[in-house]
Amino acid sequence: MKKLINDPNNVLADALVGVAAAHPELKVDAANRIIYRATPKDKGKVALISGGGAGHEPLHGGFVGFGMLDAACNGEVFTSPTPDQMQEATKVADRGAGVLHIVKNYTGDVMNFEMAAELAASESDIKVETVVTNDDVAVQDSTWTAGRRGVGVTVLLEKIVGAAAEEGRDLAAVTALAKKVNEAGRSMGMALTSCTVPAAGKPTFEIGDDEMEIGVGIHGEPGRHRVPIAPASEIAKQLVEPILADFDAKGPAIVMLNGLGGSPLIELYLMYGEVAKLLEKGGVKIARNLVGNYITSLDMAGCSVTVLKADDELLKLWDAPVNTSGLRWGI
Amino acid sequence: MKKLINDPNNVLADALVGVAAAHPELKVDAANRIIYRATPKDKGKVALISGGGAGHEPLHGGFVGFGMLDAACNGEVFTSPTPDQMQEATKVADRGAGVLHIVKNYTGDVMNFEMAAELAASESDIKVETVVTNDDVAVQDSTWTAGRRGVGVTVLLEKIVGAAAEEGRDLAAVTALAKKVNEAGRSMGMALTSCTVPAAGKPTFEIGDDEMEIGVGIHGEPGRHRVPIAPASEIAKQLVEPILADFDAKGPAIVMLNGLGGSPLIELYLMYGEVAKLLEKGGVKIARNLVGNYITSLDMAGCSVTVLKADDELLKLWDAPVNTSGLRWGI
Amino acid sequence: MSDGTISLERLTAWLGRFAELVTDQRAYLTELDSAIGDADHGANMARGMTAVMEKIGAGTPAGAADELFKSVGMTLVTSVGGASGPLYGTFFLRMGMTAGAVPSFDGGSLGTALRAGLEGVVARGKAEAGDKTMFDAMAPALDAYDAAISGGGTVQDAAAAAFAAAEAGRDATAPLVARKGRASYLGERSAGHLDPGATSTALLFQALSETLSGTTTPTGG
Amino acid sequence: MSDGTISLERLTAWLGRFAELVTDQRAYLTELDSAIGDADHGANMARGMTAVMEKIGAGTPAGAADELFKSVGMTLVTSVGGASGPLYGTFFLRMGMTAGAVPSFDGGSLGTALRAGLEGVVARGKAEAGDKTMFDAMAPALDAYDAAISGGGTVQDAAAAAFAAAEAGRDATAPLVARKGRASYLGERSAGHLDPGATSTALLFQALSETLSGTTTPTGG
Ligand SMILES: Nc1ncnc2c1ncn2[C@@H]1O[C@H](COP(=O)(O)OP(=O)(O)O)[C@@H](O)[C@H]1O
Ligand SMILES: Nc1ncnc2c1ncn2[C@@H]1O[C@H](COP(=O)(O)OP(=O)(O)O)[C@@H](O)[C@H]1O
Ligand SMILES: [Mg+2]
Ligand SMILES: [Mg+2]
Ligand SMILES: [Mg+2]
Ligand SMILES: [Mg+2]
Repeated sequence: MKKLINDPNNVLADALVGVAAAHPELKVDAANRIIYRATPKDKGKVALISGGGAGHEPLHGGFVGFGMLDAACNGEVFTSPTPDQMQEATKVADRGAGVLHIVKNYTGDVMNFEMAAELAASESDIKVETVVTNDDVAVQDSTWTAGRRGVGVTVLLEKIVGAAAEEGRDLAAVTALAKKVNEAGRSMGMALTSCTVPAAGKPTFEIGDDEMEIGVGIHGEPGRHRVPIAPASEIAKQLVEPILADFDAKGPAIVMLNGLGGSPLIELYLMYGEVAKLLEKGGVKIARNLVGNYITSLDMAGCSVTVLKADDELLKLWDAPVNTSGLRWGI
Repeated sequence: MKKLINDPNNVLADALVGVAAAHPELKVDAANRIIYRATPKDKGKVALISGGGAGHEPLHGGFVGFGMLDAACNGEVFTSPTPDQMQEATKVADRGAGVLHIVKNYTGDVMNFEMAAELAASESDIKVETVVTNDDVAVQDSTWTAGRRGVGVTVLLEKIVGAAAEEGRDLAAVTALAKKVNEAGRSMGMALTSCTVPAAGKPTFEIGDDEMEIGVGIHGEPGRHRVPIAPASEIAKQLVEPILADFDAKGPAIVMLNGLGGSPLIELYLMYGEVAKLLEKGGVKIARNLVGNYITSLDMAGCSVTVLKADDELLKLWDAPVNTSGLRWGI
Repeated sequence: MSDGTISLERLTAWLGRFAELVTDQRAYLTELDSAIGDADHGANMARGMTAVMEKIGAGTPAGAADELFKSVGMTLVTSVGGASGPLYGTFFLRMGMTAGAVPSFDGGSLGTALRAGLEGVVARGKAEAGDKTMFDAMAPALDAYDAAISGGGTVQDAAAAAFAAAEAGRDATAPLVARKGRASYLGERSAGHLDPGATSTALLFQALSETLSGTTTPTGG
Repeated sequence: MSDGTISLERLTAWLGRFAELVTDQRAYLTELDSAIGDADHGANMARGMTAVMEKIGAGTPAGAADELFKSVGMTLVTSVGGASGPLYGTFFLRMGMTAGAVPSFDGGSLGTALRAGLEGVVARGKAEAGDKTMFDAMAPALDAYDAAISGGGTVQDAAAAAFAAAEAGRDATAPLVARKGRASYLGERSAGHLDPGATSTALLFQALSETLSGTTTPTGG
């Protein structure tokens, strides 16, 4: 295993030291592994918190700041944080108008956030609502699975709903918007390589030089199927087609071409060119886009495509000022 | 070779298609492989152009926009662009006040930019000045070498000098500032893995699972020496010590912890924590910092440290608004 | 018949042995989780049970079973995360809630507490038989335990039967297609691998059986 | 003595053969550049000479040597980039500038043009003997060429001598520590590898020798 780390079991704690050093505009609670705004938003505004296992950076800590999250809870690599952390983050973030928990749909994340909400209800009078993102079309959403994974749409949701919260919308309205965004988004991912979980010390799966995994999530789990490696134009097809087959994507949309951590930006732009061509052919009018590493899977080489159908309201909220280390504009 | 590409000999052209699709605020001249601002800066202001081989993204195209570059020329992967491209970019960028060519110190880049300046002098009356960056302390600067490589300081220089140009300083002042910035910066890099040049099809160098290269540049060339792989705290030492040994870095500085393309953000933050500790111990007062992938070497895993001594003038220019896809704030 | 009193010390020894087993088999549990999950189950269980042993080793030992198991559950919930944290955490929390402030268990009350733990796991995770989860080792283990006790067996017999049933249940997860947890994302590709959580659950009952068989059970007229 | 006229067709054939050689050995040149450079010399030379052959193949063939070599040089300068683009580009540009509007070369005028090309390379790159660059193949090649001509040899003899000297110069770069170009960054680590540019320069003279030896040179009283 080749990584820029010290003790493989201490990666999160060590990385948070760097986050604290790099970002005076953020506070890092090392004990609770929480990142939150040094300057909280105004009293009376709804707060947003999210959290998840480490290894997806910049998600979520990189999206804490004006216009997006108020706090982020960090679990160990690929391991959901714990209810006490979430409860702490909820208290830190609340400005009297309640807190929205943004949860990616994984059994662990969902159960831990559930327990956190139970704690909040029993131990405090903070109003907590939850949105669970589940946009990954690689997973059949059926009683035969834990449901679709929450992936790329989580990034776009944190931006859009964060803007609505800054506007002063109430918890019910913010929650309703969050659900609307989640329902309007779909994602599909692929991997050229596995990632290596530091504590595991070796790649999560073996894969041949001439193979790739289609339908991967963001935890190094194998995808839905393994196929021969193909040119970018063909890979784009294998990502775009399942999305267009899953919902009617015609009309204006925000599109993200996301890198999984190990693929350089030049490849991501090349993929975006291929993906945009296919989406436009499919009737998608790309109104806004993001190309880069936003929700990653450690050092995995590969990418994912997210298509979020966006009406004027969503576009307006998308364009609103945001000031985080991961996304910044209009500020 | 596992990459998100089509024809390995067409990577740059294909990637530029994606850049054009992703960035309506930029114009892409596909024939000349030039990226420039869709909305040029005001007449009478000095223009900045840079360029180099592809494979270092976001450098340089990602730094075209308000407050930084006016145009960027793209060569094939790791191959300097050609004089005609540079001449074209010079013409496109010039707003009547002359053009600064920002050149990283590599034989190819320097010779091609020299020929471009000769062309500009003979074919046009555009005033052209040149700054050559050479901040890599891994290379002894002697008559026995082509001189130090231009690496990380190039990013910081493009930001700071770009801000000065937006202020309306004249070509002489902008050029003098550029030289001052270059002289105030030092960098040192290391690699855990080689990168793979698409057209070459395999890693540029072989390296064992327990080895790393210290003193690499950004072209996949081996470094100054190969050593056993070490913890992040030790790697930080091997990067920081040569920098502190090379110049008196005491006092305020802008520090960049740069990823080479294949190392995930969580590792870069972890490294920044280690590096910041050592620099502060060495008397460096870190006034500003950047952590992320800014000047890369395709898919190489590794990082570099850049320390730029920064007086109040440089800090003020650093904080000035910038609006590019690679760096954006204050806007 | 044996009175089969199970003291707090013995229960603590059970937890200690479980901590040993998950730490020893950490790499193996992670290996299993690599095949159909995200390669962290070994790290999660080792981290959690290490925290547990630090917690109950520190300060004054618990005075009663409810206190002991509630603190075990809380420690797991707050130190593990992932799916296994809330699930094993709830398992022990419910054991504690049912136990009451008793200084020891006998075969019957231990069975009642374990059953409550299983119900907690189901309440939290909604797993059913055959979903390819820890449930598939835990449920048969408790059925075997209860059968042994109601058949007049000793706690040792019951624990041994539970261990055997847990291992059988674990092995039976191999051919299953997962319907819960991360492994369910793999669909058919999840078949042919043991479930990591079922494997750690088998270790829980191995620890119980080994610890209790260490008890000398006086027989009386 | 032979008149040894070298027609434009023959000079074009030389360029065509050089294009063939760098394309065939593209992977090898890149291999050499991987060891002490950035793994692109093969791609650069192949791209450049392919562009050259397209350029001079298209439209009406050049009417004179100056025209031919200036367009070759310009095409290399605008299609290659890197270090080799300006260097080989300047080499041919200077050949063209010196040649004048002649319809052909003889042994002497070809030598003069080649020498001017070398001077262009030095003016552009400041290389000296032993810096481990293309200069180390080019300079000995031209010395051998001139010696052969002034010794009354045919252009075939001269080209063959140049080729042999270029290969010797190429091989002599192996033990050198580079003082110019990327390889100089490696310091001592650059020793033990052939220089890629010296290797492509040897191919340039191989192409010349092979092409000219194809000429039939009538001998007359
Ligand atoms: N809904 C559920 N009910 C019961 N057990 C579950 C459920 N989901 C997952 N598990 C168990 O959790 C185990 C995985 O635990 P772990 O790897 O520590 O957490 P994560 O899946 O969050 O990485 C699985 O092997 C399975 O036995
Ligand atoms: N200053 C110089 N003078 C002469 N030749 C040089 C000089 N610098 C580099 N070269 C030649 O250029 C070759 C490298 O060419 P190439 O790999 O195409 O360009 P780059 O080094 O920019 O990647 C070297 O092998 C060397 O022979
Ligand atoms: Mg996990
Ligand atoms: Mg090059
Ligand atoms: Mg797991
Ligand atoms: Mg090269």
